[in-house]
Amino acid sequence: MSNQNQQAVARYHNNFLREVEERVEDGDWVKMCMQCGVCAGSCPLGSAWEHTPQKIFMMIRAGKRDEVLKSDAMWMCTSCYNCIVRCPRKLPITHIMHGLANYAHRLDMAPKGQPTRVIAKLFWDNLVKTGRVNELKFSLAMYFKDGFVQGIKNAMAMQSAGLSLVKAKRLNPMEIIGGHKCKDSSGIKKMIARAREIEDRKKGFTS
Amino acid sequence: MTDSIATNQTILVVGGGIGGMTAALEAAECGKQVMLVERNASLGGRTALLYRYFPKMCHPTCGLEINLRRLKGNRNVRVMTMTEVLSVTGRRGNYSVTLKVAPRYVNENCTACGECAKAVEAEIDNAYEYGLAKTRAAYLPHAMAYPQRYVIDPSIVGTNDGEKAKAACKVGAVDLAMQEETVTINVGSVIWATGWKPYDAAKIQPYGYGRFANVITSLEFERLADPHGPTGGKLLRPSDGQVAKNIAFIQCAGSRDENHLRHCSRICCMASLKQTQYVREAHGDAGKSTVYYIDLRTIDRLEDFYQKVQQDATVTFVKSKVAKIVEDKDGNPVLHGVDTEGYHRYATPHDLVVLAVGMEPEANGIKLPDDMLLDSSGFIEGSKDEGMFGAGAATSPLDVNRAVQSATAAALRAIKVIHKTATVEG
Amino acid sequence: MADNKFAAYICSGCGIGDKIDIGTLEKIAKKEGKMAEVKVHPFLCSTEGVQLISDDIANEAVTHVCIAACSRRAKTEAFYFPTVAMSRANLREGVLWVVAEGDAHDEVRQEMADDYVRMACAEVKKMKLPEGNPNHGGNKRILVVGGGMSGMTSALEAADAGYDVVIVEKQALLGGWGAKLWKRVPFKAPYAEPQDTGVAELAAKVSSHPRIKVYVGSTVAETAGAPGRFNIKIAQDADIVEETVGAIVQATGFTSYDIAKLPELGGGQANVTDQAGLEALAIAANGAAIKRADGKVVESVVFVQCAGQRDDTGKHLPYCSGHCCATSIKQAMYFKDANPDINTVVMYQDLRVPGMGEDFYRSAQDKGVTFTKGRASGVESSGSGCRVSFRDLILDEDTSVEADLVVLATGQVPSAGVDLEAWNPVVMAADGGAEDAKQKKAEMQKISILNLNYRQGPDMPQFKHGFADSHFICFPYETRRTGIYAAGPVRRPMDMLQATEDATGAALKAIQAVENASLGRAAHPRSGDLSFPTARLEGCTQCKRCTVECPFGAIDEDERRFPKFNEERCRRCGTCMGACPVRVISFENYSVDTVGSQIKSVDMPDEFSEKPRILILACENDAYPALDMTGLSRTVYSAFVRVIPVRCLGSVNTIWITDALNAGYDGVMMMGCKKGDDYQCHFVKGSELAHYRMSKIGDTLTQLGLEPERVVTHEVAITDNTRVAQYINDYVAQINEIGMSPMKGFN
Amino acid sequence: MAKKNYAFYPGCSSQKGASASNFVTSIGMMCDKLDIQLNEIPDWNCCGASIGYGEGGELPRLALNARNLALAEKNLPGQDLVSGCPACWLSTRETAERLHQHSDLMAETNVALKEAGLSFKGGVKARHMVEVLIEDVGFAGMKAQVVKPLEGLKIAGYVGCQTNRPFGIAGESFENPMYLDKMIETVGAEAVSYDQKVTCCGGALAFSEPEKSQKQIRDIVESAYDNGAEMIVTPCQLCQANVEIYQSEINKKHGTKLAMPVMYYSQLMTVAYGGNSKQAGLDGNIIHSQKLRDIAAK
Repeated sequence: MSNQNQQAVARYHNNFLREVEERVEDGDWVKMCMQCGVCAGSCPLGSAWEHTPQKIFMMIRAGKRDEVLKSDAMWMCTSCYNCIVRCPRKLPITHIMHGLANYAHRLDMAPKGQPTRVIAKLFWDNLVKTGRVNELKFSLAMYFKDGFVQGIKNAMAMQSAGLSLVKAKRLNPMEIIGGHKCKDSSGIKKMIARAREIEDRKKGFTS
Repeated sequence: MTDSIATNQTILVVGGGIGGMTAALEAAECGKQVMLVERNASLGGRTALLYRYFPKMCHPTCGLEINLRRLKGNRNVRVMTMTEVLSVTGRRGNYSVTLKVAPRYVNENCTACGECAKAVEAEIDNAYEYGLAKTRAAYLPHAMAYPQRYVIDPSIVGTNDGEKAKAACKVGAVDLAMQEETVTINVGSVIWATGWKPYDAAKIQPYGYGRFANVITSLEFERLADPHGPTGGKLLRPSDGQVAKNIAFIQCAGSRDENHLRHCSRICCMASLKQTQYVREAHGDAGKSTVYYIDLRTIDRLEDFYQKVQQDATVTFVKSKVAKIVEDKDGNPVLHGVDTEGYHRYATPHDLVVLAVGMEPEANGIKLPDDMLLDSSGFIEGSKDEGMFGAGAATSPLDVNRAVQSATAAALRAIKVIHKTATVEG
Repeated sequence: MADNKFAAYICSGCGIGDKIDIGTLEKIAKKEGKMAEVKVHPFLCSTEGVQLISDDIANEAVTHVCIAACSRRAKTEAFYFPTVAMSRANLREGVLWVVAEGDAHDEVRQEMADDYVRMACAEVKKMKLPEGNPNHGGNKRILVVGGGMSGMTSALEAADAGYDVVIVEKQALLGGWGAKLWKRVPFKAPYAEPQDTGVAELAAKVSSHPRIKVYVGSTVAETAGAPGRFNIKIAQDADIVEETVGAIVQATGFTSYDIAKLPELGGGQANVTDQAGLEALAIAANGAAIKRADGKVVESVVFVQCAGQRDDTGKHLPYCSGHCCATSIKQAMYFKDANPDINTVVMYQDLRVPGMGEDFYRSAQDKGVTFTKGRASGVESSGSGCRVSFRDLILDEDTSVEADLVVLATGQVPSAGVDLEAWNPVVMAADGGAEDAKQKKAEMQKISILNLNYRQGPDMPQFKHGFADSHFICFPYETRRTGIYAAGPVRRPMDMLQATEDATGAALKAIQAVENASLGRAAHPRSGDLSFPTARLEGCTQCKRCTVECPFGAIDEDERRFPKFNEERCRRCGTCMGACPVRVISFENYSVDTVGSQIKSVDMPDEFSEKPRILILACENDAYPALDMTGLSRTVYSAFVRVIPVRCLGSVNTIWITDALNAGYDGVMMMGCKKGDDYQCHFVKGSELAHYRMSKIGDTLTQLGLEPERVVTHEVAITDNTRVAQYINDYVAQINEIGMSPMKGFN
Repeated sequence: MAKKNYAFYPGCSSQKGASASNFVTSIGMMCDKLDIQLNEIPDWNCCGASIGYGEGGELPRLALNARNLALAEKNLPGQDLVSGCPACWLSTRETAERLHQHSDLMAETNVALKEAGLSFKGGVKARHMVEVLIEDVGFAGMKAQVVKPLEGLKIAGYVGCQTNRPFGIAGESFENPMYLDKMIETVGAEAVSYDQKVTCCGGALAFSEPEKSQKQIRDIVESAYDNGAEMIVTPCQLCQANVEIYQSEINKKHGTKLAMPVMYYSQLMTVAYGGNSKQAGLDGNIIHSQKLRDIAAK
């Protein structure tokens, strides 16, 4: 159990709903779900969901903390926003799923090596460095996320697509040595750090 | 014709559906003078277009017949059809109401012999069949229409067809020179029995009403099931005229949905359960009904009906708000969603989908006096001066039985206003 | 009284004159119908046509009018002559529009029209203009039984409308259940918070209203009489006070289903209560933290919905009480509003908050009430509280939840008095002298609410599950005891908003009843009908069929055991007339004679004519309109039938059938409304009685040497216009197969 | 006619040498013709995209987007922020709305912004390029510039997700938006109807869940084929990239022969407005449309 997870358990006892309401982005909407299931049926990757959003909401109410936070369901969100526009209770389901994923990641409860989780981290790290995303570095990082050998395989597998992008001038191999960046990248870094600090304080993270 | 037809001892009832007719008759049978105005060409409202009522599976026209007989035998009620309220001024006990009377182009001489309809060639959408069928431009609204008088559609006035209708009438009932009239009357109290309208199903985009021919509304399904309807009571689907045997019913189509109607429309669960029995009536054990629902709201003894339908092997219940409908190659609507009891994903094709559309106050489409008090969905709670009242489905999404109760109560509220006025004046 | 003068008016319009020889009709009306005046008009419903008739009534002293034109359902505004007796021969919908076109059918069409003129003339000759019941009471006070929310609302509404009211409440104070609530469910926008009940204010208004007389701690010891003249004995302590009223509203409410019957859900355990029990705790808390009976502050609570309701095992209540979901939501808010940290779970199967209740549901969710779709299987004590075991229907698992307090949402059990279905056999046995039955009868009578001294029992007949409801969707107040209206949860399970609405409606019906009674005319569904039944008692054999079969309990027995008609209770259906084996009961304008003479007036072709004659007795409420609409849609049916509308199949006296068969009719069709559980007969039992009576007619047929198929009964709905034509045509074919009646020519 | 000025937020994928670089190329001439002046927001940063949540959390993402809004507010006052990328637009608009609705978040965001020497007052509206075209130029205005109608070209308008939900284009439906079809018709081509118009391409999960995403893509492309389309056109950078790039992968795995060109609406418009292949960024496509090239070369 991570340190933060232990603290969270101590802080909220068994009131997982309260924990979600306070700590998860838009988590205070969870209680408004009426279990119609329209979100579950609206998700393009629905069949890949271990638990549907509506069921996750019910699990939260039932205090199934581990099952929820350890699930890879939320990581299946493609951010298509179908669930949001269809929800009859206007729950911001996409955001709640993102928030839950983020929270599970934060507590290090999310599944290890969950591909979207890994990529999300890579993406963020990439953007924080310069203020902008360097697609080549991001792609390479992705290919090598599962280790060097797998990375070569992944890169080979996508080689033709990659090469055609290079040919079409939509993937610049020169970006590896520099590429786009914001002028005020240090300001951005400080800004993000500050934002994170405020949020942590607000949500009661003590680390 | 102003003071002669109404006084501050008259009750004005707006709307001639089951609620309005009831309010008018109940007050009249207490000896009060009533003016009943209806926007359409005949009385009966939405119930006249239903095939059967739940839970008895009896026919709405049966009660309509009784009410019409009460009306025919009661001189206290004066009926004006094709009449709308333009404005209401004044206050409790003494209102001045301006009415707009649209021309029917047929006068009281009409004997409903039907010669005009035979003579006319032009056809118009039959509003009484929700546009599922056409009718001649000279028409009797429906078999039980009261007043039993034909209507000439304005579209043929000034045309050759109009003249043909006029020529065909042996009793001089066709009057193409009729003009819209505005009438102002004085009344003591107003009962708004303006009823409800089906929520516009096309706005519920994932269900594709309007895009997919085989997605229809529950009201259209009533017409399909009715032997007097466009298919002679056969459950034929619109896309190809094939018999629909495997039928899906989608609950809360617009209701309980903050993107559409906030409220629960109350009647739709029972209406769909009733309609599953139309499928049984048409196909016996070969029919198949699937009800997709969030909560089944069959309160009080209506629960008996639910329990009975649960015993019917042709009916299946799926606790799910359907996410979306797509159409397959054969024009079958395919329903996508998740059964939330447990977790079962489905993609189920049906022959026909019936959307149990929600009830929206009809008054959302008309201008009510500023004095009226409405709830968040536009249903009428009353008026600030307590001289005007809602009745029936104008006050809340109500089934027929409750609408009649509400209308009966409204009649008494209006009578109290009249009595108070009389006492003060006398 | 001036002499009767009969006149017939024949319309040749709408194409009648084109297809039917009007001259023949005129002759028939004059010669056979013996009409003093016969006039033909090309457009009888026109202003001039109507004037012609009015003038004759005014100037020529015409007292009886026979109109041969369109259906009696058409052109009613034009043909409105309230000062004369009137019959209508249906030449348009009944002949012109239903007989096949073409010369080949000219003869049968003419014969059909001829007969309808004969019949209308015969009928009107036997009719009298109804003058209204002269023996009516004129009391316009209203008795309200029950001083709860419904009763007080009825009383106040009626009193505010200018009617005097007597209200009788069993308890020492007005208020009923409403007074035992901490708050009520919201009844107007924004439907978000529990509201004050308003019961105290209402009770104060009722108590101080100049038109309302309040009897608390009182019950109704006896109700005698009829609308407009009810005599009520009110028992107050040991005293009996008498009041006279014109109509009654029964708003006697409900009791809560006994949780002791629900041991499996913890009924009887200390920390398990029902919704009423929770209200008591909330009142005791007065807005502060709610405490259990043992004084512990409740920190977690579970509401178990549908406790002992929606039960399909036969053990508990099968129905849904409708209000309980919203009530539990309200009660959960008691806790949340006092302390948002209290864990409140509403365990439901279907959350039933129709209409604007959805907003109330949302509001509760917003306050943090947890809604769990689950089915409770058991409640047992655990630690200092309870454990509720349940099936979580969403998470698809058996699980449990702990709570300091469990609230069972039990149902409403109506306080409707004696169940007449159970009562009648006991009375029969008691009348037969059985001692145990006599004792049981006395025992049963103790729970009676109204103590009606009616022949048919002391309370209103109950509908389903013991509620005093109406069977009619379109007519919720159509009870089976005229002038007595149920309101509130005694009529149907309902919430307070519905109950007050219902009570207002019932008050109106009571007002209507006293107004109608004071004019000596009928209440619903033959509203305004001035005819009423009379009996020639000298011919009566005291068989009691009329008193037993009257669906409305209108007929008692007098000291000499003759039927005693209470006209104000009567709905004018004629069931008594149909029941009477010696045919002594009749109405002025509807009698054994008015119909019998029509039957006999028909010209009967001989056996070899190949023209069968079939009599149709059609219920005027549904079958007759269906036949009219058959005409309107120009659906063809056989011209061999002769249709007579009847008030109800229950009014059909078997003499009409035997008369018809004796007269040589080849078959008789009876068309009435659906019977059984979902009966559509407006007079409740008419259709069923007719079927029963016809099942007995087989013997008569055998005696006459006739086939049983000569008399058939159909259930016909008002929408059956196509089917009814099919029935007719099929039956004519069947009769042709059986052959003509051998009875022809014997009369 | 006076040019309409907008604060332009190109987004990471529209940078030179990035996956949507040809989009930026293609809008140049289109904007010229329609008197749209795009003024790039100085030193703009990444929006966090739809996948930023995993690590980023709420306030850091709001701060990122608020920084762009603040830069626009400061440097290009009075101009609407316009992005061609739905993800950028969506993140920015979501941020603007959330900050507008929640004053506490606005205050906290400004504390963070201060670290980057900025503040945001909330005075900038975030719009999508398509909104500008439809609302500020109008279909008639778009049509007026057409000199080479793309006659005979059958196109499946693929709206995808984020231009469409949760905000979408005003007046359009989520399930069957019509504006893209109208734009296709505006440039003289034919819009085919097919049932995958708003299907998700898998979005960012194209990387992490390739199998699942490629199923989505295959459905979209095959449905376009089945309904007679010769080309897919989209307003979305990620849709364009995913649907175009992965066709070869799908072919390899499933033996299909998908080769459906996937274009931006702006490429069509540039060609229709008389632009050449280069101006329309056609060389930036991996799967080429010979028909479109031929028209451009005419």
